[in-house]
Amino acid sequence: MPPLLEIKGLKTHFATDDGMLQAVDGVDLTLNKGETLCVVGESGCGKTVTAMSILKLIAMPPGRIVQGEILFEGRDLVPLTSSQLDDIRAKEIGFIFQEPMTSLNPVLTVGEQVAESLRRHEGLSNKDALDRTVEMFKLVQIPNAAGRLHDYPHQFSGGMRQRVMIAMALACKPKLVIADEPTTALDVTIQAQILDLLQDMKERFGMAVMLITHAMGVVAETAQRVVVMYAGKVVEEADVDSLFASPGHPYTQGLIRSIPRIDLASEHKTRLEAIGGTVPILINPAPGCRFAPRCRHAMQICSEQEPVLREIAPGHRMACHLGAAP
Amino acid sequence: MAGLTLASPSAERRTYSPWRETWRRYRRHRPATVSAVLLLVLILAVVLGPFVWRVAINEIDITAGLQGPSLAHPFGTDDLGQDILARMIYGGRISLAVGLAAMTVAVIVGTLIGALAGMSRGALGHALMWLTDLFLSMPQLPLLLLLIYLFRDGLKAVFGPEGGIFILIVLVIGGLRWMPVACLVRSQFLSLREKEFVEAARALGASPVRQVVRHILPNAVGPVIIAGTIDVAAAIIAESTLSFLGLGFPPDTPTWGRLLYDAKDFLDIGPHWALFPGGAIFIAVVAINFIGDGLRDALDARQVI
Amino acid sequence: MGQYVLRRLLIAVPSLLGISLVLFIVLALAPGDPFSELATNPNVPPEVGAALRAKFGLDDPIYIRYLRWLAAMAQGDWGFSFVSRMNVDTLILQRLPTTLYVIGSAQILALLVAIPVGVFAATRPYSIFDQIANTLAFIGFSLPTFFTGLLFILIFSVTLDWLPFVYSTDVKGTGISWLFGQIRQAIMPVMVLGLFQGASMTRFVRSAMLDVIRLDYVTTARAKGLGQARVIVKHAMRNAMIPVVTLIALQMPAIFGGAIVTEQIFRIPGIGSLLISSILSNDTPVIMAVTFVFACLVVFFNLIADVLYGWLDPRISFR
Amino acid sequence: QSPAPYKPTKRGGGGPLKLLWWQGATLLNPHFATGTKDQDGSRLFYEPLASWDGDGNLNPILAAEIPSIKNGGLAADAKSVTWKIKPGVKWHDGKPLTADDLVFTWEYSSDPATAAVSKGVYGDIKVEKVDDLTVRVLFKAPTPFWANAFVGAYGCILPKHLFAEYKGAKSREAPNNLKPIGTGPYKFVEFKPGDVVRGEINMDYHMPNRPHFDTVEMKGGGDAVSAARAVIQTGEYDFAWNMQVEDEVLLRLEKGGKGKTSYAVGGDIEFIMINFTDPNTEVDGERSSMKTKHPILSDAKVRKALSLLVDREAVQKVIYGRAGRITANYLNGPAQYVSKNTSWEFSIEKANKLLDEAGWKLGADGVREKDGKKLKLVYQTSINGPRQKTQAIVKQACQKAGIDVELKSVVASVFFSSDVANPDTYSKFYADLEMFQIPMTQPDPALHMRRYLSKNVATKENKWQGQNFPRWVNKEFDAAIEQAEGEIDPIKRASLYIKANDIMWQDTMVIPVMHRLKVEATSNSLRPVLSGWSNETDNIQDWYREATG
Amino acid sequence: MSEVQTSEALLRVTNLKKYFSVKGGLLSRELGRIYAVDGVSFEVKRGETLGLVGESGCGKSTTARCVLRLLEPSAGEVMFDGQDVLGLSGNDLRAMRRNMQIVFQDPFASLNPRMTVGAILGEALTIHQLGSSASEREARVASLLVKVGLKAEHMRRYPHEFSGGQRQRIVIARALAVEPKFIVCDEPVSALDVSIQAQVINLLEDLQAELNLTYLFVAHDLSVVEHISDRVAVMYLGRIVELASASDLYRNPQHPYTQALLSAVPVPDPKVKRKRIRLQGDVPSPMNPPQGCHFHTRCPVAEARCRQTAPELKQGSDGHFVACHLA
Ligand SMILES: Nc1ncnc2c1ncn2[C@@H]1O[C@H](COP(=O)(O)OP(=O)(O)OP(=O)(O)O)[C@@H](O)[C@H]1O
Ligand SMILES: Nc1ncnc2c1ncn2[C@@H]1O[C@H](COP(=O)(O)OP(=O)(O)OP(=O)(O)O)[C@@H](O)[C@H]1O
Ligand SMILES: [Mg+2]
Ligand SMILES: [Mg+2]
Repeated sequence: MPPLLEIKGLKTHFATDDGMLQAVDGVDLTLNKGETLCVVGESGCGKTVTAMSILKLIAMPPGRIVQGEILFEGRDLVPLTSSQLDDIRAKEIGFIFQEPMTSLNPVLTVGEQVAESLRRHEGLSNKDALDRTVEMFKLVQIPNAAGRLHDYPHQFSGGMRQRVMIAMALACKPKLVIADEPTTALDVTIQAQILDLLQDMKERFGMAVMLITHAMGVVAETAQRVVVMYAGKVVEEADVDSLFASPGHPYTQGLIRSIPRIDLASEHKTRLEAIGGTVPILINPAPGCRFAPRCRHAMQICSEQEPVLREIAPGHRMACHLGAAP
Repeated sequence: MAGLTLASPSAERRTYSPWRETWRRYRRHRPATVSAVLLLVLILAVVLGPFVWRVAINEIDITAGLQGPSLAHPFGTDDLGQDILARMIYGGRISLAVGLAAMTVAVIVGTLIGALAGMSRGALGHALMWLTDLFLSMPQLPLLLLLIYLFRDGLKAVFGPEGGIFILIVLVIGGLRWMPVACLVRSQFLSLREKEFVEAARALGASPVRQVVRHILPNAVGPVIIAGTIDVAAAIIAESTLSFLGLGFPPDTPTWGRLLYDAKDFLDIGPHWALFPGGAIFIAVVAINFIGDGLRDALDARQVI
Repeated sequence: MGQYVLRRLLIAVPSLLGISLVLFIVLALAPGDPFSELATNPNVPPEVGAALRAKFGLDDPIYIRYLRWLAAMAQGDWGFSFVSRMNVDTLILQRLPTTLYVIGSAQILALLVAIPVGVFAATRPYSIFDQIANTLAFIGFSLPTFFTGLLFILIFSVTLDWLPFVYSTDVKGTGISWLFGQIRQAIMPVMVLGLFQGASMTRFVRSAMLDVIRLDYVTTARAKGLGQARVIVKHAMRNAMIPVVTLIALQMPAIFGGAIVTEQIFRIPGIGSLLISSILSNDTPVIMAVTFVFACLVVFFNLIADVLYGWLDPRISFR
Repeated sequence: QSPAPYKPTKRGGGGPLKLLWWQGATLLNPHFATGTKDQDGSRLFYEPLASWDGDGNLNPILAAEIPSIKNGGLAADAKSVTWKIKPGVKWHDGKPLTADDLVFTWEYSSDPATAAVSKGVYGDIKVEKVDDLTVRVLFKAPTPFWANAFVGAYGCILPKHLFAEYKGAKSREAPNNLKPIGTGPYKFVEFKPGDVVRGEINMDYHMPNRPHFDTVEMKGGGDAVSAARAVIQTGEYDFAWNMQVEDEVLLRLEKGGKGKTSYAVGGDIEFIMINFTDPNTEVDGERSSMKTKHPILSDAKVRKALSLLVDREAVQKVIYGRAGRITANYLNGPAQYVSKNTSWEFSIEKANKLLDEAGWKLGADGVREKDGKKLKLVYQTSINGPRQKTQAIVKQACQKAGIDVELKSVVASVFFSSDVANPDTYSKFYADLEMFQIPMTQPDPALHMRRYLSKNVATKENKWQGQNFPRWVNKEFDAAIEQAEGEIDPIKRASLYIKANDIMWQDTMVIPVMHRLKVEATSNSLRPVLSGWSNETDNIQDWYREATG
Repeated sequence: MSEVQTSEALLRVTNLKKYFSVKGGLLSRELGRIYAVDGVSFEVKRGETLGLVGESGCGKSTTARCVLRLLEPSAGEVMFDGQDVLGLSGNDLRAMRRNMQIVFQDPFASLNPRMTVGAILGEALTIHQLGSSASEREARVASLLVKVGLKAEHMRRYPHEFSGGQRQRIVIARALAVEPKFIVCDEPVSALDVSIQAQVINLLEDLQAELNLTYLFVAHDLSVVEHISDRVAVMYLGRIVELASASDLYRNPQHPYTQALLSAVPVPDPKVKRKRIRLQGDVPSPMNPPQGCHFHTRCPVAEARCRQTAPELKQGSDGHFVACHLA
């Protein structure tokens, strides 16, 4: 059985004033049916661009998928035109965006925004679509669902808006839901609600989830498998337990150790382990490993040769020269 | 001391001050760059023109009336046989000066009022905004006509026939165009004064004047410059429209608008007469608008702040 | 909603008062004499002019005249034209429909040009189409209306002889031929005004669309697989119209200014040409009334813009 | 100039007549008319007893005949005139026209409270009814020019039954101010002030086979050139009024072939007035006061020199063309009043010589000076294309003769206003030279010439309402005019006016520049009847269209 | 509340209130009020770090700004170093400002884009006339830059040439320029990436040790606050609900809100499985906060009295304050 989604060597570049920005520069990942995959990485490392490339939602121009394959149920999406992709969007792959504030159209009622996708993909009449919308609203636990159908987004709180977004993404019962930092803009208590809800929905509909985040805590609590990205590349991929237990890549290690841990609060306070330096610019990056300038263990070879993803343990892959056979 | 060494900012890429950065972006806007050159040429032509083209602007030669372009008269002559090139060089100074001066008036008044309204939270701010709204609803062209009608002779008496009307037209056009600038400056001030860097200055004990002069104004100039360029173009058109309605400069002052007005009845006999000043107005206005457009791209707030 | 409009109207009252005061003072200070035409005629004894001045109270102090004007205005009396010796409101009402017809058609033409072109250009920024549209728009609003007006007359009336350039109030014929005549004679003025407006509007629409298109909710709409056209029309355009409405409202005084010039060129019997002729004949009550009507129209259109704004943007509540 | 005989053989059938007035009529009561545009509009509907033809002769309209000594209409003592009205004339509403209407018109206009512009015509006379169809006009003094009341533009007769209640202070409330009901060839249909006047044929018109046109439309607005275009170039209109446009432009338009220009000779004069008082010295709150003398221009040599510096030929060639005739006379018509004793010349040399003689020496900067004073003059006029060009031409010649001329142009509505508070009016004349046109509204020189009587000087005392703006005082001239005004013998009267004109010329008190003609644009097929002594529509009943254009 | 006061308190805030009026309508009447800070009292001891946590919009930043008088409080008292801050004006206020500085959340908005780093830092010196000559001031600017881990030559650069973390260092340098005793850090690391966040936290800690600084550290991220603070105050809807030493608070949260908050924080360790207290609903609007205890609408254990009376902030064992009827 082929994986639900398989991305091979994806490169998405942006034409900017200063030159080609290699936002995503060789990403490989696979996602199986019913699985939750977390993509983590620093801001700007290309998580969103990777996700958006799947359905060609990036701005083109200036963006362009330069290379790579995106196989969804074995079918390559890259050569498809935007209108061909329209049948897959929302119907097969649902999307939840980061900012619930800005991701809903402020001048349309939330009911309409959910219903229009049902009308488009399920061929429902207006009334049926609205009925289904009410059902979805109930499912995502929006209180007084029927009454709020004709409200506008600004009448909702952040958490409620994100519930609307989830209802919208799940309305057509897609096989895959891509959630791009769905909780970053929310408070912790609301974040917990939304993560719970997502988990709930996943179980109910049996779909696969690709969860993009930069919070290791969220990863630890929700993921089955994790992909760590750095500067447009995948640097490590593993199931969640082995990643936290034995992070291989120096970047992943730094990422895990640089966050203060609340559960260890009772122990004596330790100094945080910071990763020095700053994220590289993705225009004409230097050759070699992109993490090398910040890496504690950087060697000669790191600035010369780009490491490739290799398996270091079953199901655990990493792109680093460290410990590799010379 | 923090036990860290940092890579120098942004690696080895050479970066520039915000103004140079703006200039760099501006130069990439092709039409704007071409327009800047064109405008410069126009300005140089009207400033230096009289030293090169030494024909009197009011030399009448009725035997040579309404001649098309020739070596003796590169832009031809009008019905009295006066050299159109010489007149255009002379009039161009006035037309362009009107545009620039009116813009200056509009920008200064607008910035002052906008800044005051943006900085004061009480009744003054409300009053100023009411005033701005009032002026925005004012029927401008009629008022322009009336004011010019009204004051031209008084000012003429003080500053001479050309100087008086120049001051009047500049003041009136500028005085009726400050409102957009004021609105812009006010909204800039309202947002900038809440910006964290201004608040930081306040926390450091910077006086209100210092906050405005060092922190708010420099960041508000971008949109003002853009509005200013548009004002230059609008003022040039306004002046020519006034001339067209017969209320601009005195008849013997050949501004471009005035030339066009004089030529309008001869459009099919001596098209050159209208074509050159009309073309000059058009080129100046297009060029200025394009420059504004280029500046807008170059100064785009999203990219700088 | 009704309350909201009422409140906006109430806010407009002090503005209109302020405007009327400014206009009145300017007019009162203006030189010239409404009866100057009488003076050039050797047949007319000078006492006639003097008697008329006294009759119309032209020699009273300004504030008395203003208060009198205000009181009359409050009772719906717009004043009396010295030159036509008739009530100003009749004069204006006769001409207002024409002005509104021409300005309205021009505005519709402008919108018809600006919205599709601006939207299309914004969906393909920096494409050939965009650049051509942009350049044309620039040229469009850099050409003064009086100049285009003259050119149009020369080309379409004089050289090609396609269109009449004298605007006639009552067109001969009935039914279709009447309509045809009405449209034919309005083509040039409407084009001159409409294209000038349309040019700057295109720029507004384009930049508003560019701003909106890159917003997250448009991406959301695309992620729903709605199709490009639907995304643009349903999700982007309405939002882009919100700032455009304000900008157009801000342009209103300029639109009326342009109308004055066009009316003058094409002999359109609108209030703009009435204004010019009354300025030239110093018919103060008419000047006052027409400028004031212009101010009212501007305020009125701003009000419409506010209402539209509220309708387009549910975040504005009509409280 | 003799008009072609009237050809149509039946009433109507001429289709529409489309007239273009670049200033539209703003009111339709002829006794309120503020300019010829209003008179022209009213004249479509109202009629006088008689109007002037192109040669300055009377042409009966509502009169049964023109009064003469022979038919007993004119009294021998020249103190009264008796008019007989054509019988059977009906107002448009069907009521008959009677002597009562004439008497009423006189009462209406002469009432100061009516503030009629025709008060000047009717104020000093008396009108009495003789019988239903006869009235007698009585003058206070012998009046050689008797054809003023009930003739021409101010002669239009109002229907008593519609205006009787609106005489005096209530005059502005008359509903028929806007809906004229007259006796004219066209009946009122519609009026939009400043825009359009529309009429339709009056099938009961009192002249046979007239009018020719079924409807008439007088459209207003715009400017003269585009009006000319609409008639001559595109043929949208049949007739356009008062083409004050450079002749060059008209010539060019005529090449289009759809129409042509027509000219009518009257007595309008474009001239430069010379200030005899000092505009730069203020005496008792008044500049250009009679108590002062102009420091430069009171010298006749300088005035002569200035006259020599006006290149009339150039002005005619570039500006007026067919619409202007060069003249040295202030009085240019009718023919019997035109002096042949005058001459003009353009000569910078002679002017230089005269100035040298007058003691003005050329200074280093090319400007003459005398006693440390520069020869500098302010030359004002109203804003108007041809005038500014004339100014430019004069200024250039003056420069060559060492006179520094400062040009000043004032908005017409200010320049010609009677506003006492404004310093720039032509009657205040706070300048050294000023140029404008004085129209001659009737074919008689009396009004035209008496302006310059010493008693008519414009001063602060009479609120500048005197018409003698140059503040010129000449006993000889006064005597000639006064004598002429009481002279009944037409030959002697004419020679007295010629004498007065010659005195003006000898003293160079004005510099006549151009005798201006009325210029009209007409389509090729239209046969209008025009006269330099009347308004364009004064003979509208005789207009027709030739079938083959 | 008298127990809260200790002699070593550098800053003492008593019953601070800040209301924002919402205006609108004709004649801009007051339509309502936002109770942003609704009676907050706390003190910060010399040399300690007091953390202030709470959900978005609960009034943390407003409290911080009122303390610095960047906002005028509606009521209450702020004593700094024995001086009444709210009573100061003119030069006294300016002098006071030398002692208190602020570091903002958004490093991109905190620096004037049109001034060089040197000018930004130099301005602080100029305003307070620190350093007698231009060269002396330049030397001080250089040493400040080095102190925060940048280089002296960065002085001539503009803010847009720096990354977020570097900017935050410049902001800290600016705050340090006037040698303050007390710095308010309003979410100084929230906008930064995790890897950079640690750098800034470490820097702040090092500076505190070296310069004997006192911090009021505002954040919504509990783990960060716990890490850096000596004591932590938890805010909910304009009020402090719990205040205790960091370890005490995390080990032994008393207020149901604090408990829920703590349990909601995801732990970066898949092996740790915790029971989560799920709070229902959203935070009520500060425009019309609920009667009684502000938290009762979401509280899993609320009782009738919670709906009626607002609980006082009462001291429990060793400086652990809670505002709950049930604690
Ligand atoms: N339309 C665009 N034009 C130019 N550059 C772009 C565009 N969209 C994204 N990028 C660049 O691509 C890079 C990757 O961006 P991306 O949004 O994928 O990051 P991310 O990992 O999602 O970060 P975050 O956590 O901040 O959401 C960034 O450097 C960004 O500046
Ligand atoms: N200038 C202001 N005018 C009106 N309301 C304001 C103003 N500043 C803040 N508020 C309101 O006061 C309340 C508290 O705001 P504050 O910024 O203090 O919250 P916060 O705890 O800092 O939140 P965050 O975590 O989002 O920064 C909020 O509801 C906010 O909307
Ligand atoms: Mg992202
Ligand atoms: Mg905050």
